[in-house]
Amino acid sequence: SEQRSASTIQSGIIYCSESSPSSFNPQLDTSSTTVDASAHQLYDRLLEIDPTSGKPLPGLASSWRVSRDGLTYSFQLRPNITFHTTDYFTPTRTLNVDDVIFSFARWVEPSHPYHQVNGGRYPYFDSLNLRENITHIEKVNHLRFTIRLRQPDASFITHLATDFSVILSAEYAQSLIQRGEPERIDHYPIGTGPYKLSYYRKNQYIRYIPHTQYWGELIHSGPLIFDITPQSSLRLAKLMTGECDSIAYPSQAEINYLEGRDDISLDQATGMNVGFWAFNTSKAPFDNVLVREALASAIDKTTIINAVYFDSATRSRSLIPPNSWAFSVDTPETEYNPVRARELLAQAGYHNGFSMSLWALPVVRSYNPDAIRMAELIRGYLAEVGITVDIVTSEWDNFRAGLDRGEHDSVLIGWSADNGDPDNFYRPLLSCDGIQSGTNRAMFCNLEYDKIIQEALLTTNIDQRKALYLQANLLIAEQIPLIPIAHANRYKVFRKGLRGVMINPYGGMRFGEMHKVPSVKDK
Amino acid sequence: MILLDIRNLTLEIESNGVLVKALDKVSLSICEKEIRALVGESGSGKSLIVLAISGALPPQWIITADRLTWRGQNLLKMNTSERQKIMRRDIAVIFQDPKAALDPSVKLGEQFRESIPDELINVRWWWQRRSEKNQIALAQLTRVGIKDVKKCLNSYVHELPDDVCQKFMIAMALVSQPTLLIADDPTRGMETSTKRQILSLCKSLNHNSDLSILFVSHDLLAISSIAHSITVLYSGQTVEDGPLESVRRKPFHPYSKALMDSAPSFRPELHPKSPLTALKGTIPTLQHLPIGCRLGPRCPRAQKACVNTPVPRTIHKRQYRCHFPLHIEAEENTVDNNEGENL
Amino acid sequence: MPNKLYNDEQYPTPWGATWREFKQSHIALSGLILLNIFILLGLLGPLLTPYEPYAQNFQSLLLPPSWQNSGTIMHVLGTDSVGRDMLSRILYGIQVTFGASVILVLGAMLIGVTLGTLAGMNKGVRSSILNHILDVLMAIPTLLIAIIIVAILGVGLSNAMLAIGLALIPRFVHAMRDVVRTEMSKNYIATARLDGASHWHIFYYNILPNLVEHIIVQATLALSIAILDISALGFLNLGAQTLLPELGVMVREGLSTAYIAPWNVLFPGLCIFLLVLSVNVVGDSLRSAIRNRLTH
Amino acid sequence: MSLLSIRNLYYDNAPAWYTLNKKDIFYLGPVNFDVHEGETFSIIGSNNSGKSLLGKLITGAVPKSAGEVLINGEPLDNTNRANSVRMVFSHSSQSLNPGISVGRMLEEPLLLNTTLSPSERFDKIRDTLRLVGLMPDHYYFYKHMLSDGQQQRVALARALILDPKVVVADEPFAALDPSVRSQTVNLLLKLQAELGLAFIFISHNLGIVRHISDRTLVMHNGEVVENSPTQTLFADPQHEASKHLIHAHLAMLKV
Amino acid sequence: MLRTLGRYFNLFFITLFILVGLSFVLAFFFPGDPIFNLTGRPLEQLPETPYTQALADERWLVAFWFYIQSLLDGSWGISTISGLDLFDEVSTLLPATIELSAYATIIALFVGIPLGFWCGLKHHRKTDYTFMSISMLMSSFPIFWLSLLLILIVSLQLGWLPMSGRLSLLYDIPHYSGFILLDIYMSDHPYRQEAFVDALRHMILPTLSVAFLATAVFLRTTRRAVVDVLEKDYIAAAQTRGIPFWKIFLRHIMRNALLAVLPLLAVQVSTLVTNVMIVETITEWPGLGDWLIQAIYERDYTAIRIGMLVVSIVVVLVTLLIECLSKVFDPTQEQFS
Ligand SMILES: Nc1ncnc2c1ncn2[C@@H]1O[C@H](COP(=O)(O)OP(=O)(O)OP(=O)(O)O)[C@@H](O)[C@H]1O
Ligand SMILES: Nc1ncnc2c1ncn2[C@@H]1O[C@H](COP(=O)(O)OP(=O)(O)OP(=O)(O)O)[C@@H](O)[C@H]1O
Ligand SMILES: [Mg+2]
Ligand SMILES: [Mg+2]
Repeated sequence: SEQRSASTIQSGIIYCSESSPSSFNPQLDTSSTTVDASAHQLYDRLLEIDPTSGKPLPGLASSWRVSRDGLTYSFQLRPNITFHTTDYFTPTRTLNVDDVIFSFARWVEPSHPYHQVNGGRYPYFDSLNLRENITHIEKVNHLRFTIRLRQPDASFITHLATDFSVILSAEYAQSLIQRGEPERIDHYPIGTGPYKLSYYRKNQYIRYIPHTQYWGELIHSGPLIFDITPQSSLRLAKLMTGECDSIAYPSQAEINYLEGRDDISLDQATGMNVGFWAFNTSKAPFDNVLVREALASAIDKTTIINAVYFDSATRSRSLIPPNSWAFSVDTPETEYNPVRARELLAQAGYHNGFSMSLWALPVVRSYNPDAIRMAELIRGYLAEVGITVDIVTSEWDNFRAGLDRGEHDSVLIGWSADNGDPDNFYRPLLSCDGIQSGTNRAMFCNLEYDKIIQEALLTTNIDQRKALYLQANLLIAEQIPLIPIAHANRYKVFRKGLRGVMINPYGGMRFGEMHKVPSVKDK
Repeated sequence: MILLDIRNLTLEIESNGVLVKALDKVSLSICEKEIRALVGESGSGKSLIVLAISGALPPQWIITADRLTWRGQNLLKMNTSERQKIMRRDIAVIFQDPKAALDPSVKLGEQFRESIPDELINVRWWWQRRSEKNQIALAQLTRVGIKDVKKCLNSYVHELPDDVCQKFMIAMALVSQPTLLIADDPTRGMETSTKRQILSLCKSLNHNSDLSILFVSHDLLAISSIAHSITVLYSGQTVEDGPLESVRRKPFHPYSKALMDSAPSFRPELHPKSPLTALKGTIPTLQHLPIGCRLGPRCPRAQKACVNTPVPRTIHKRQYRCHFPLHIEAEENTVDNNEGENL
Repeated sequence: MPNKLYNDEQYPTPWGATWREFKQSHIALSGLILLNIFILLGLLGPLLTPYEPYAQNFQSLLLPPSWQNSGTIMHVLGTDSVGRDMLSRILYGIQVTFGASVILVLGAMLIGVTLGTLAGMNKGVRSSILNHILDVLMAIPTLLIAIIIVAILGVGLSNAMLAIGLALIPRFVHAMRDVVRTEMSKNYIATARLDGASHWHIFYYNILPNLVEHIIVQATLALSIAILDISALGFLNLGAQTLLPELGVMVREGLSTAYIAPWNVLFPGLCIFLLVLSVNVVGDSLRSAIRNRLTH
Repeated sequence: MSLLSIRNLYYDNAPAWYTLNKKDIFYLGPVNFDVHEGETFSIIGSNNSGKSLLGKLITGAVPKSAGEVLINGEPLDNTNRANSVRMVFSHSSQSLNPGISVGRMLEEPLLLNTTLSPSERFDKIRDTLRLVGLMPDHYYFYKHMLSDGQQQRVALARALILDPKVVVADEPFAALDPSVRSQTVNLLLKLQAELGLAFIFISHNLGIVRHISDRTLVMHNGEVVENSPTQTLFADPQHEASKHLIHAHLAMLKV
Repeated sequence: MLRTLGRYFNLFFITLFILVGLSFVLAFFFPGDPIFNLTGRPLEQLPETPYTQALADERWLVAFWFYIQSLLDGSWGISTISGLDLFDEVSTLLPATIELSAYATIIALFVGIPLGFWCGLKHHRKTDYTFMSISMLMSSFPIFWLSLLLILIVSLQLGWLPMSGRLSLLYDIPHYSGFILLDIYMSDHPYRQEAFVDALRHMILPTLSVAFLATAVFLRTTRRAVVDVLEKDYIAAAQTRGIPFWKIFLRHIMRNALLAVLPLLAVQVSTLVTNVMIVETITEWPGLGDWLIQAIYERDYTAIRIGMLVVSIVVVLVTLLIECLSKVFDPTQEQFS
């Protein structure tokens, strides 16, 4: 029995994540923390994306069909899919169309009783303006339904497969309404995913236990634990001592170090992300293109990338990484040229420079492992052209609130793609709608730009779309609302005993496929 | 028979990196049934002698002696337990500052019981011991004249006035029925009547129970009323030693003379308010001991020879250490007295 | 002639006696020398540093100390993750950490000694209430006070200093109150009072000379606490902020590269350790010197 | 006319109703006596009879509960106290401040009670040091450099420096050994003869009391039980308590 | 003695009152709406109770009265960030902190004090000097650096011990008392034994870091006290009475030295708690310290208010307890100063 007990307890997986999720519903929050903690663990989507080819695969929907005009999508659900049974909810029925309709209606219909629950903001959908495009969702029978769009959207299917389009339980929502506690829906989640929530202590850990009636394949039988460890160095240390099986966001500086260890595996791929320096174009003097260009030519991106990413990133020319189909090498870049920077500043009327605030992301994100260090480097460069920089960094929630209020002069932040579509970069980051949804940190609103990216959505012709995105790139290079810096590689770092780890360039962690083989060394 | 015999006891203390002789060849002996007084100025080393005898000196001090024996047994060569045995049964010590010599955190009764040797109580069972010991304590304390004995036994040191503590210490010292009592200034600050009571107690114990006493004091009056013999100490050196009466009448050493003269009670002929005889100056500090005879710089009879330490000389059971003693018309005393006085 | 006894001898003042005792111990002297070195470095640090503490050298990131294979003599103690010279930062760090500690201890001392003296010199209800409140305050951990102050005023070195100062004041008060109280019961104070001396005069003329040593001993104790606390708050990100080269902050910053570049954690920490050690040694030796002086 | 008169002096330390910490209660008084110029007035009595307390009451170190202390017929208060009645405390290890030099110690009463210039003060201090048999050099000495006898002299110098009329000395010789004690006694006698000082002398040493004092007061349990010329007292004590003390003293002498 | 106890009892309540008052007042000093800082919710979302009524009407004295009541019945408000009930939070976290401090203190007491006695008895010998130097070095360590070094060496380099947490998260031990060893013992978890060993292994590093410094301090204070006692006349006097040394040691030396050490230990409580809080953040020990520091990072003012109140009450309680004990046991200190 010794043997048995040891192996069962050791088969639990501990993942060291970087911070506490704000809720367990990815509809509400695009931050990777929330997504990692919920999207693939607790929930399923109608469709999934093949991580290698980027093509949609069946999920909860076993099949689907698009009408010829590209306006009607019909789906067939898998039968007998069970929801989680937990201490706080026992489902009486399996998944049906009501659940899907509820999950969509929550963010589509502003009058829905759940729409305002827990904030009423659905950043992913809001930034894409998807709500406007869906006219209605129609139940055909309890496993079949159709969605009608207002105008064709080439990326719609991919949106349904993103981490955010999760399917919640309508029955649970109903019972919560009856108990008068609708806000619990996002904190005590019920889904159909491979794991169900067992316990969550903010800032400490999340414990999931396997959903034994999971419809898919469930290899792993032990608990899954998210050990919330904000300090990157501590996560690394825990990985080395074996207290974590896998960690989130290894600091880039540590990657080299990890490569030398034989008990740790390291997988890497270019990430679908971009780290950038955005200027608040709604504020003087950053509303002046000359100033922005001066700032762009004042910094040496190469050095910065070396210092912050340690060769584990690709220098970026535009918003999208080279592994996207929309990438084009023709995009021009501003060169490092401090002399020109001074001239430009002089032209703009700032002979003696000025002082500005530089907000540095306080947390580690895949696109920027150490924004503070980056900020310090930038401060060094800007000092040389006579600009005084005040680095601002505060706790993440405050930080974001400040950004939302537009208090920053400039900010070091970035974006991780939620799906493979280039629109997922261009629209949230720089469109006028993005200002509202809090993803456009440059506060950039350019009608021409919006027109270009809108046009790119209306066609499904790849070449046509690519040309349009190049046009957008040129516009960005000219206006410089932000300076794209790097596309960081995505790493999966895990102890050798962990199997089934896959890098999903588009989204969060998936533990459903992982399992653990206790190695000799671990014992 | 000689109980305690000290010959040439020297004690070296390290002071600011140099060794100084706090006691320099001190000799002293106490016979059975003898009450010996040890007098000397403050700082002359009386308490150090007491400590040396009782073995309570700090370990880093260097103690050497030709002889330091108790009934012929060498105290310096003994190991701790043997010495402890002697201290427990034969020698009792009263320290100078009674309050400091009592543990502040233990009730006096307990401390008293603790110092009653087990041999003294003959009860069958151990649980009877406590009450037996209490009986003994009550009796002893009453004997030294403590009024509220029960309260005293139940108090802590800080709750009692000085004089009660002093009496308590005396009672505690006497309880082990010692052969020798060493009392360091037991009557300091006591009112005359109490002092007298204590002295007569000592005297009667000396008479009836053959208690020998080493009585260390400044109080010449008390000494003269009790002691048989006297040792005079000056700055770590014994200057004179002998039977009390004869020393008092005819001190050989100039210092002894000054000492005897300083007590107005001894000199009924002295007119009230007339000046008392006194030596000039003060006792040197340990760091500035003069070489040779340590009285030298203050001595009215000092001469060149005094830079050599005088050897002890014995006449009629009396010993002195002086190159130019008083009252001795010795032929070797070649120096004119007048010259000495002018110095 | 007899009164000339002392004239050829130089008798030390109470201070001199303390110093004489103090310098007998080699450990004490080495502690003092080390402390003096730190004081010198704190004062002259900026003149000695080979680089600006903020100067980033992008060509040499995370250089190991010079004695390691890949280190260079240009950066004796190596560089940190943005290429700042470790040695320069530590020299500045001494100035910041040590300087801030000294300033805050001086401030706390001034207030604490004043209050303590008042408490010690006044008997009765007033002082006993003051005493109890202060005793309770003393029991509240520094970190807690710092947290409250940070919550109210925000982070920053000066707020951390304020917090630690607040936590230190009761210590001074406590110590001074006890000393002053024993002093006040001495006969010579009664004599002075009979001469018509005012409270202030008694304090200044009679008590203060006996207090100075206690104050210094307390100050060394407080100084080591202050250094530890300032750096701890810096480390916890509740005190000095990232950009200030404060030693605790440097340890925190080094932490992110602790496994690749351990010297980034080791050296600032070692520096705090030595700083505290030297203060402790000096304080402790001073205490035993005073004690020995009194017994000799 | 008497120099110092004590009239119906009372003391009690019965605690107020609100103090929780009840101390032992001690009553003293009534005390009445007069001290004349050039006179030595001794106070004797058993332990805890209140001698030291009386001394403190006279000098004002402890506030009295009732009664009057008159100096030359005027009540003693803060304005005239320092110049007329001075106290030498008994326990010598606490009577000098270890932290300041002898000079500063002696300067303090001058600073507080006179308007002398610094150089005048210095002269005065030097003279007083000489008066008590010390050297001017002792100005720079600290307490720990002085022997017991010298310390006692400094304490005396401090008492004398303001040219007082009365000095209250509480067991000034208790810590001194015989030969130094003689020196100090001689000094006191000399000063009294030269300056016409009145001494109030508290002691257990009846030998000295008998030798130096003109009148003696016997205290018992806080009360004055006898007050008569010294010789009369020693020849024929009246009260039980005085008999007790004096007979004990004489008995020791007889042996 | 009863009087001393009574006085301390009173003192404790007065202190408690002051601290509660302070925590109430703090809500006004903290940024933001005082009502929000007190309850964790904006006024509109609060249920209608006399307390909220008083708050709404800004009758602060009345509100303070209700505030005390609410503290007493455990409705301490909710955390502004996590929305969790503060009473529940504190009652799960406090035991962890107490556990860590208690074990560290016990180690320090059982190592520091006997060693202190030993050094004191052997003072001015070689062993004494060695221990004194070592303890001087030990007591100069900044706690956070020490803790980091231990982790770097023991956990990372040598891999002997886990570096963080209280128990491997794989063990799902239900929460009864909050004291992990007790909880494991009480649970019917199938891997109870392994969990127990695991908990012990987790405990070693943080406990040692805290105990390291405390031991050094205890050693030094004890040694000092012993040396002081040894120099006292009454020890020499007892020796000359021929009492065997072990009796003197037990009855006189130990007693007086401990009495002298006890009040000094009271002063150490707050240092100990500070150290525990720092170690908690470094080793992720899920205690109040870690939580409070997290709260300050997140500006969770309700949590700070309650955390500060709880920690200071615990510390003051312990300090007063020790002081009271030392007053009760030390006859010379019977007066209330
Ligand atoms: N612990 C000590 N360290 C250094 N010197 C000491 C110590 N104890 C005593 N002495 C010195 O030894 C000398 C003799 O002191 P001792 O106490 O024996 O004098 P005493 O004759 O007993 O005086 P008293 O009559 O005042 O009691 C003094 O000069 C004193 O300074
Ligand atoms: N402020 C005070 N100063 C001195 N004694 C006080 C004071 N208040 C109360 N007393 C009490 O007065 C009583 C008499 O003490 P005092 O010192 O005067 O006696 P004494 O006659 O000098 O005794 P001794 O001969 O032992 O010196 C003591 O019980 C003491 O507690
Ligand atoms: Mg002595
Ligand atoms: Mg008295």
